[in-house]
Amino acid sequence: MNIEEIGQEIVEEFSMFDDWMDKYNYLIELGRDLEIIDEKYRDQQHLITGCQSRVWLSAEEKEGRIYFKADSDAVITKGIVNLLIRALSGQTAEDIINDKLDFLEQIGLKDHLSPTRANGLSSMVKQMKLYALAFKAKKG
Amino acid sequence: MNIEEIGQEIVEEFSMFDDWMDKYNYLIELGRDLEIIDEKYRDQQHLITGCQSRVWLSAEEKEGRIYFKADSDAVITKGIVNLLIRALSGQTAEDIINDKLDFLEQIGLKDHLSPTRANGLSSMVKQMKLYALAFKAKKG
Amino acid sequence: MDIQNIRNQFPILSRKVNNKPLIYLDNSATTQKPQSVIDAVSNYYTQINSNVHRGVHQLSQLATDAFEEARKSVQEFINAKEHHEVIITKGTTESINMLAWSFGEAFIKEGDEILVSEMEHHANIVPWQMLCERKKAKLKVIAVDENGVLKMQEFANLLNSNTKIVSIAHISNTLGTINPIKEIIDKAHKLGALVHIDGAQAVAHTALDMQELDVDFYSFSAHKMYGPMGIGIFYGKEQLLNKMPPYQYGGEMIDQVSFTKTTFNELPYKFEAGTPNVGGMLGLQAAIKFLSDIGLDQIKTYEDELLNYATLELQKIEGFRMIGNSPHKASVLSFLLDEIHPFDAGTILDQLGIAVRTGNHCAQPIMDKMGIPGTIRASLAIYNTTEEIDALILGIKKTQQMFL
Amino acid sequence: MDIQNIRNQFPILSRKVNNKPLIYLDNSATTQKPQSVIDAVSNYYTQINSNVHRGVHQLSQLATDAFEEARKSVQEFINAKEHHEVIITKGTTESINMLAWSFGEAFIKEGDEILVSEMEHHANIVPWQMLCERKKAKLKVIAVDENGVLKMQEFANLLNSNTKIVSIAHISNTLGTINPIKEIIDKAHKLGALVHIDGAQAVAHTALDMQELDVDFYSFSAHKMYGPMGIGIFYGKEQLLNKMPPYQYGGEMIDQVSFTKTTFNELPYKFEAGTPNVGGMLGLQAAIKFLSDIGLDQIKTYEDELLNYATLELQKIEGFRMIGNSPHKASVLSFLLDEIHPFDAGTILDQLGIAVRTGNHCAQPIMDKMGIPGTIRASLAIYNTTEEIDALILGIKKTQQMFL
Ligand SMILES: Cc1ncc(COP(=O)(O)O)c(C=O)c1O
Ligand SMILES: Cc1ncc(COP(=O)(O)O)c(C=O)c1O
Repeated sequence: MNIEEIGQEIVEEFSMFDDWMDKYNYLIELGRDLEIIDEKYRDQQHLITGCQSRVWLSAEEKEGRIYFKADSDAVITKGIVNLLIRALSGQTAEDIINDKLDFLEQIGLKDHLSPTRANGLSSMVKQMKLYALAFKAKKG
Repeated sequence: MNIEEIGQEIVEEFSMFDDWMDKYNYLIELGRDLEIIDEKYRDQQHLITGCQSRVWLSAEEKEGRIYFKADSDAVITKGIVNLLIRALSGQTAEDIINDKLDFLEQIGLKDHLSPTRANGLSSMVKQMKLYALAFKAKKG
Repeated sequence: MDIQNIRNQFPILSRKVNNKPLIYLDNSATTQKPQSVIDAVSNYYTQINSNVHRGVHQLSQLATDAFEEARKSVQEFINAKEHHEVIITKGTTESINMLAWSFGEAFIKEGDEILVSEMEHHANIVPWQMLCERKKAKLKVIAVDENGVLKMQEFANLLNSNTKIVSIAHISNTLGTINPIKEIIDKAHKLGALVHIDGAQAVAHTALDMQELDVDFYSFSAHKMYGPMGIGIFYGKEQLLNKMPPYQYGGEMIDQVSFTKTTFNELPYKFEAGTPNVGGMLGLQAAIKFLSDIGLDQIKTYEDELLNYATLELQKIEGFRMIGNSPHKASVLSFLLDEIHPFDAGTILDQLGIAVRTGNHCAQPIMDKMGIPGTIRASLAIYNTTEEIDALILGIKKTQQMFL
Repeated sequence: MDIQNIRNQFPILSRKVNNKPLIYLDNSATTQKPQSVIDAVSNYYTQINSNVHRGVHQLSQLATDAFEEARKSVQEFINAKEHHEVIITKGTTESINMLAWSFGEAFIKEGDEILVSEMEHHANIVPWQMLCERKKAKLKVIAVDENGVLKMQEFANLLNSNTKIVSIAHISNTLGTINPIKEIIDKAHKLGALVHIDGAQAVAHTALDMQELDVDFYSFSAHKMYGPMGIGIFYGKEQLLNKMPPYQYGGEMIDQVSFTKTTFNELPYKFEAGTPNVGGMLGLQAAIKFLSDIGLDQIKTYEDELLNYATLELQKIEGFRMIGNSPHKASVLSFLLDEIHPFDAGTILDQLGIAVRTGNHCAQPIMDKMGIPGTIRASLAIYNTTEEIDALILGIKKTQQMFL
């Protein structure tokens, strides 16, 4: 599936919740389910700085696709990280660079990605796109 | 005449004017009539600082009474200086220290004595009272 | 005290966030503003706006008189001896930076010592650190015990004839601790050290008396006492300020300028470079009137009751851990919930309309000392109610349910 | 352009002073504020007031977003490349003090030279004087001719490889001279010197483009461009700002603090210590919208017409002497009347409801150079009219009658 299709899938999942509690409960669940990042990546180098909830991010490229792993010390942040990874991990550099992550707006989480949020997610997305740019540059 | 009596006299003089133009014309006249200060007092030491229109002030004591001379580079300031000298010069230290210069309020010039005015008059009055205090201390 | 009447004066308190009525418990960060403060600022711009000082025309006179009257309101409010001991800044942070720089230039030399405490806000740490670096002086740190109380014995041990200044928060923004500043001032003075008090968290909660305290310098921000942002006060004793060089240059602070020699104006202007924030200052004056009309003693009594109620009730919650348990505390409730990350808790409380602050509250050293990355902080103001505390408690329980 | 419609937006313009309709000609000191600016400030306090940055709750998010949006409005308004090149200060004076200190720490050493001009405001002289004293650098002064025009040949002569920075007013607040800043910037850059422009008097009158100018630093105040007091901008090129140390310490400008090591946040926060003036910043944003809605080019055209009309008519008055006759001039009319002291003239004009400024306009060196103690200054804004110029002329004649 491409990013947009995954996004649609996520939007459908979230359409089941009619109140914010259910939505956040689901995010918490997603946060707990987030694949544990390799301990070696939980270091200063992979830390997205300047935020209240810390986010670590690692990336690698395999056969033209980029695979991300990430972690955070806050569960809700991890939940959103989970969604971002589900959408972006395993996609091509091109797609990652260009995607606008519209699905976040549709499920009412766009706010969490605002650059002024203290959760580090916007810096994480920026970092993901930078990785994609870097991999693309290396290839090209 | 004591300060209060002179003040009353001044208030009567000003009661003749029904508009501000006449009043200021009179002040300008008073400014021009101000007895010229001795050139030797127009120096840094006798200058009241921090104002737009500069004011110079000298004082001397004779037989228990204090005599002021003053000058300014602005004519309206000189006019008001003239009134102040008329009221305060030749009075006793005691009276100078205690007088509230109420007549200025009655002739609508109180504003010009506000400490935030740029004309230096409020500093001049303060300085006059300081002289009076000093002479009194010397005597006492 | 008629709290509903007080609440009605604050237009923002009737708004909703996330479809819930706003419960604003982030007052240590900034307080909300009563209508009278908002109006003081707009009336200024509607009626007498002008640049102050040296202006001959009437608007300038009106603005200058109003501005200087407002300075006198501050003087009276903190019982300073002279109105020119009240220096207008843009906030506590600028006040402390000004002090550290100017005091440093006048009084600090190699080997001198400066005392701060472990519980200080960054704004009362870093300017001193930088000063010490610049002048090769030493920054000494008074430790805090596990309850968040200043170790007064350690203070006494650190204080010596090399100590030039002690700079301590009146009230900690993280722990709520009220420090024994009178005792600190007296002890410091005995050894010839001066004292600066960071009053950012005190000024809305407790009556101040500069002369009785005999404090040398005191700083605070208008925006934490129901006044506007962008305005603050730096109080200093006249004879000290007279010995200190200006911090910024330009405008009213100058007496004479030529390219060969420049001389400076007298107090308070010496420390007020540039066009001052007249509107902000009139807002601060209105805030002072708001506080004085209720009465600082009344405010303290009410807020103490609220704090005691909240402390008692919160501590009944399983998994609740209070950070800061000084017996002398003011309107700050810093806490942790089980293993829940403060950011997560804050996010859920926000969904419930409850505004708390989470994080290190610009006081990282005390967080490090306590071995925690941050806290959830509910901080109270005069318009908060026991009902709001109850809502906070419910919110906390809901939060815990969601994460456990 | 419908000036009446513009005037109607300014509530203060319908007031009287001394029982006469206010004719406000003191715009170089500070401009009046349109209702939209006054409202932007009060709406902020009524609706979203909160401390910005790192807050999890919704008000803090709304305030932060609005604050950062306002920064972007400034970026767009001056066409800066990056929004983090826009540093928020309390005004021009603070901007220049910040620059002089921080640039000085990073780039100035003994023997270096700094260039300013004779027509500068004190705020653009004294910070450099003090820097030169501190670092044993040299302050060189570009002279001005009898018309108030910068001697460009002298500028070229003074400029050399020791020149580290040139700091010049875009528009003189005393003479109205518009300096050829593009030429100055290009010439300075050729010799490796950087350029700061004091834009306090330019920003309300002429369109700005940081990238086209290729200027290194630019400063201005909100209150001189229809915005509130207590807020200003310091623009700097990213790669330069990155090399410069912070000026004040505390709050958002800090990344990590411990008593052994402190690190600083990135741009723009590195230069923004303490709680920022969010309300003021939203007021500035509204002022920018006010200016942009009319259009800077329209404004310039209108104000130029007004200036030309005033210049022509005023010079017909016997005994009138214009101070500042540059062929490139903006909306400032500085003058003397016969031997009348400016203070006397200002007092009489004030009685007529006409607000002008008198004195040395914080630019004593140029007054000394011209051999005068001060001037009477009428400075124009977008809401002034030819009728007001006519009233000024009548007022001047009445004044002359009274003193002659
Ligand atoms: C104890 C303390 N000191 C200093 C400050 C800094 O105040 P401001 O940000 O208003 O400059 C604060 C506010 O956060 C504080 O709580
Ligand atoms: C040319 C110039 N520079 C600097 C300033 C200082 O501006 P502010 O007082 O807003 O800091 C002014 C204002 O008087 C000015 O006209």
